[in-house]
Amino acid sequence: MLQHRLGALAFSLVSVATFLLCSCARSRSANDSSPGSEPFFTPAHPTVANAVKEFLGWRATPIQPIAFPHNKHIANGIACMVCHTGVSKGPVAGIPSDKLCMRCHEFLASDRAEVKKVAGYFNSGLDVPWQRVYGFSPSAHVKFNHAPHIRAGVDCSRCHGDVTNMTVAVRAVQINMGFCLGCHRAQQASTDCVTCHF
Amino acid sequence: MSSARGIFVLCSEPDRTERAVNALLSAGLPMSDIIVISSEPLERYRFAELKKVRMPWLVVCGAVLGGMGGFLLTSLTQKGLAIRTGGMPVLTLWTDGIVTYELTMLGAILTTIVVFLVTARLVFRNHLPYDPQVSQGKVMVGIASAPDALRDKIAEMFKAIGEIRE
Amino acid sequence: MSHCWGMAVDLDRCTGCGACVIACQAENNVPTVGEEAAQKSRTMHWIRIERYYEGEFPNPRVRFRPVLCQQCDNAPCEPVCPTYASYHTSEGLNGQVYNRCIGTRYCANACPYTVRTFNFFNPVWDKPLHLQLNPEVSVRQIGVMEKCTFCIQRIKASEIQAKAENRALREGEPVPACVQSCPPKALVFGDLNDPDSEVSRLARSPRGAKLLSELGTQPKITYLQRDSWDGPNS
Amino acid sequence: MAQTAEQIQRDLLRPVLDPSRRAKPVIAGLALLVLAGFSAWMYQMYTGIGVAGIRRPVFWGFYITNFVFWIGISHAGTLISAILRLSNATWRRPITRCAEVITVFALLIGAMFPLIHLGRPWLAFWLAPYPNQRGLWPNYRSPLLWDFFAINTYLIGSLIFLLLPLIPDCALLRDNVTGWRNKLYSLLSLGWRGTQKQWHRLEAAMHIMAILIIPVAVSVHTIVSWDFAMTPVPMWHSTIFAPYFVAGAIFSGIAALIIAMVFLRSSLHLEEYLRPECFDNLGKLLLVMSLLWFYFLFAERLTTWYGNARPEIAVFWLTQRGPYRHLFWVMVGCNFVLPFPLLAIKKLRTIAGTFLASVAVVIGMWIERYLIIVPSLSHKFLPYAWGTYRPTWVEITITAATFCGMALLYLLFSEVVPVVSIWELKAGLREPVR
Repeated sequence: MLQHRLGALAFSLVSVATFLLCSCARSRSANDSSPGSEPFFTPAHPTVANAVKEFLGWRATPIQPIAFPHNKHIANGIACMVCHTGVSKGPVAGIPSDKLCMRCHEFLASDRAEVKKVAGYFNSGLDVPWQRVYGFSPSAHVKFNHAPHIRAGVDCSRCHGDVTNMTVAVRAVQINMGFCLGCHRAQQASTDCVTCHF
Repeated sequence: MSSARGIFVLCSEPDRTERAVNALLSAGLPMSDIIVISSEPLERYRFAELKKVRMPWLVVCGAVLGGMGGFLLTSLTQKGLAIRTGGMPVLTLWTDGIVTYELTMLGAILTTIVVFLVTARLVFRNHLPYDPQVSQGKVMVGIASAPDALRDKIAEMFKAIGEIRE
Repeated sequence: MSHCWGMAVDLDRCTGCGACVIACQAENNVPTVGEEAAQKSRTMHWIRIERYYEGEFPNPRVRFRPVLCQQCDNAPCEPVCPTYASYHTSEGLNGQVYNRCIGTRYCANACPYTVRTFNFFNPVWDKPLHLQLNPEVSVRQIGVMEKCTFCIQRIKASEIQAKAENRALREGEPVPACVQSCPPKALVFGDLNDPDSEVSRLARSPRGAKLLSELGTQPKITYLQRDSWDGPNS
Repeated sequence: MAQTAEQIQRDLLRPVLDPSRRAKPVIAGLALLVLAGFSAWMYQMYTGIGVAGIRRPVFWGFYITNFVFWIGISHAGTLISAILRLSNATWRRPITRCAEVITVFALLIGAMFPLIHLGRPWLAFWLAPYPNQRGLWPNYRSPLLWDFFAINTYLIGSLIFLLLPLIPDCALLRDNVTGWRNKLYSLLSLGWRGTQKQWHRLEAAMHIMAILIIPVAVSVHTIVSWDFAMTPVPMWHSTIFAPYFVAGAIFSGIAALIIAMVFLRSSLHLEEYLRPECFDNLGKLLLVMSLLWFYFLFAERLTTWYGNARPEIAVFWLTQRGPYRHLFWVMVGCNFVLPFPLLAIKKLRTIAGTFLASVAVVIGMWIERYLIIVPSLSHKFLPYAWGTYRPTWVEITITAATFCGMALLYLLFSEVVPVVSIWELKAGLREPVR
């Protein structure tokens, strides 16, 4: 019985000690959750919970500031590359600035609520705070480059799903290393680790 | 089934155990049906002699299986990965030998324990009667099931030897 | 044609200025660790300049030797890694895959050149220095081994660019940061598979020698030197 | 000499049925120290491996020293008990279980150290070969992977080797207790009845396990030695390492066994069972291993000195005359100079004598592992990159905690099951005295 009680005591002590240590360490250690507030930058996880989430691959569904309807724009004959201009040139496809939106929407459908939001951002000189939908976690150390994929004729939908039927973009394709490798093997592209990780 | 109950006698010393075994043998029961339960191995007695077990052979089979598993694991996965490292060949037999060796031994060890548990009828429920007095040094002798007539006869013989348990 | 990247280090030209160290630090997001860690010899340089002193007072001499990952063909660091975090790339480099590294530090022990550096803590940059981090290179985290990659990001970028323009890589096209910044041009980088490249020519030079060649690691870096000085007497 | 079976049973069950109250403060104290070590580990996990004293170029320090040391200690048990079982030595009966318990616990502690020392311990499962979406497998060329397989095999094997002969004793306990403990021991005894068939199978299985476990034990420390011998580090890249390590492991293992037996003897009042002749015999074994250890040390040192290769001789003089000289000569004293007379002279080979020698050997063997790892790493090939190593409080706390952990586990074990095999002693009563 005593051993039992000691075990319980040990467990609770360890939990308390760990918690205290963690909280002390957290107050000392850096975090990048609130840019500008900390005097230094580090790739550390801001909290233990954050680290656990990344370890398990849990990502929150992004909530976009504007309910952008991809389907309507594509149906009107606007190709992906009209807005995501970087996709054939370099690593990043890019999200258009609100200037590009306003080029049409200054006159087109300018009475709609969502378009008014864009105009609001534009008039106050701010960028729309779009949330990232895809992308790799920093600890994956993936240096993805869009351009060679576009040049190799990989369709956007291969990795981003059927955006023609989406309003706001959602993570339709689970992109993990197995997904990348499957395609690289099928296309006889390089499967050397340093092709993507460096 | 009432006609197939077992009958056992608790003996207090090895000589009585021998007498009980002899009694059962004289009743025409084969040695293989007679059960002797004790708290220590009674190797020196005739009734403890059992035919040879096939355990070592099964263990060798387990070892071969483990070794084959180990070799296949290393060779197939290295082929599947086909990574070029340090100018060394993809399949490295010297180092695969180590993993193969360890898995051979693991196969043998696991087979030993499984064969032991199965042949000794452990874990899997057995319905043998038992008496805690065995732990105090008594020896239980008897058979697991016997027809009524035979049981009466055995009981008669056991009376002189010790306490009877059914 | 596949490439085999190599380097030549002309010790007769090296002045020990340290430009390569700084360039590497900036290009590859190599963290500075601070005084306390530096005292514990936990500095993180992918390239270092070794200084050895020779001779007594009237005629002292300083020898400089930039040492970086030798990108061995027969690398001791590679076979010991249990997870293939250090492995041989198809272009003959000793790759280090940060995300695969679990931090056994076995490779660093096995490396006879002691050129692997380890992230004992999460690296830290005083703001706003973090804004000058190179986005083409990942920022390594705690518990991960890292080392010179011959600026793999530049090699990859050149290769992608050449492929887009449907041509072969030109001589001197990918240039690692250290080579680019070396004022006396003591460092030369190039393709050892191309017999006409400058680095191949220098690798065949009679002045050339490999570092710790007796270990049979077959480095891809050739050290050039007029007199035959093979290191300090220990 | 214990006379009857009843007496044996009564004496050996007593520590389990009626545990001494004096043990409780000891248990509490040990548990606190283990807790301190655990907290230190958590602190290291949270803050980073940098809180340990390792640095460039000494990337392995106390943790790997402890790893090799504890894996070495684990050779106490299973190997000694297997050899004694196979050779059917009568004096083995009271000590086999004490020895096997050391193996299991020392292995568990030893196997923790590679995890403690990892930079990213939460990814340690990548050492296991399992199919994954990345299409990646572990590197079978890496000695660390051989360790993974060898230690797991040895752990499973020695656990079975410990538990098999425990079954009848658990059945005995089952019949002597009531309540939840009865349920526990019923579970542990796996429905053991004690039929002659079961006894026969048990002995056959133990015989086979004894044969199997010896080559596994040898392979485990061989592979641990290859962690070092496979790398081109001065004084590591040596063919002598495998037998040197195996001999050293058995050496420190026997010493640990003697220490454990001395404590068991006095604390559980087992004077009648762990008799002086057991210590005498183990003392002789320890003497043989001490001589063997010295032989290997001499062979290693002589070939290095004679070869006079520049990187190796630098490490050689570092340990002989340099900053590590004190540790080196303490090691020689502890492993050879002190134990040799204590064990060789019959008058001194008493319980106290063997105990003293064993304590020295355990200390000496820990230093030996430290001296293998640290001086070599600190003086590799390029003098510019030479360095030093100093442990921090984190490493020292964790190291101390593992010794307390070993004592704690042993103490708890001896209160849960009889630490001397009852049925084997009873069977020994019938054996003709040789």
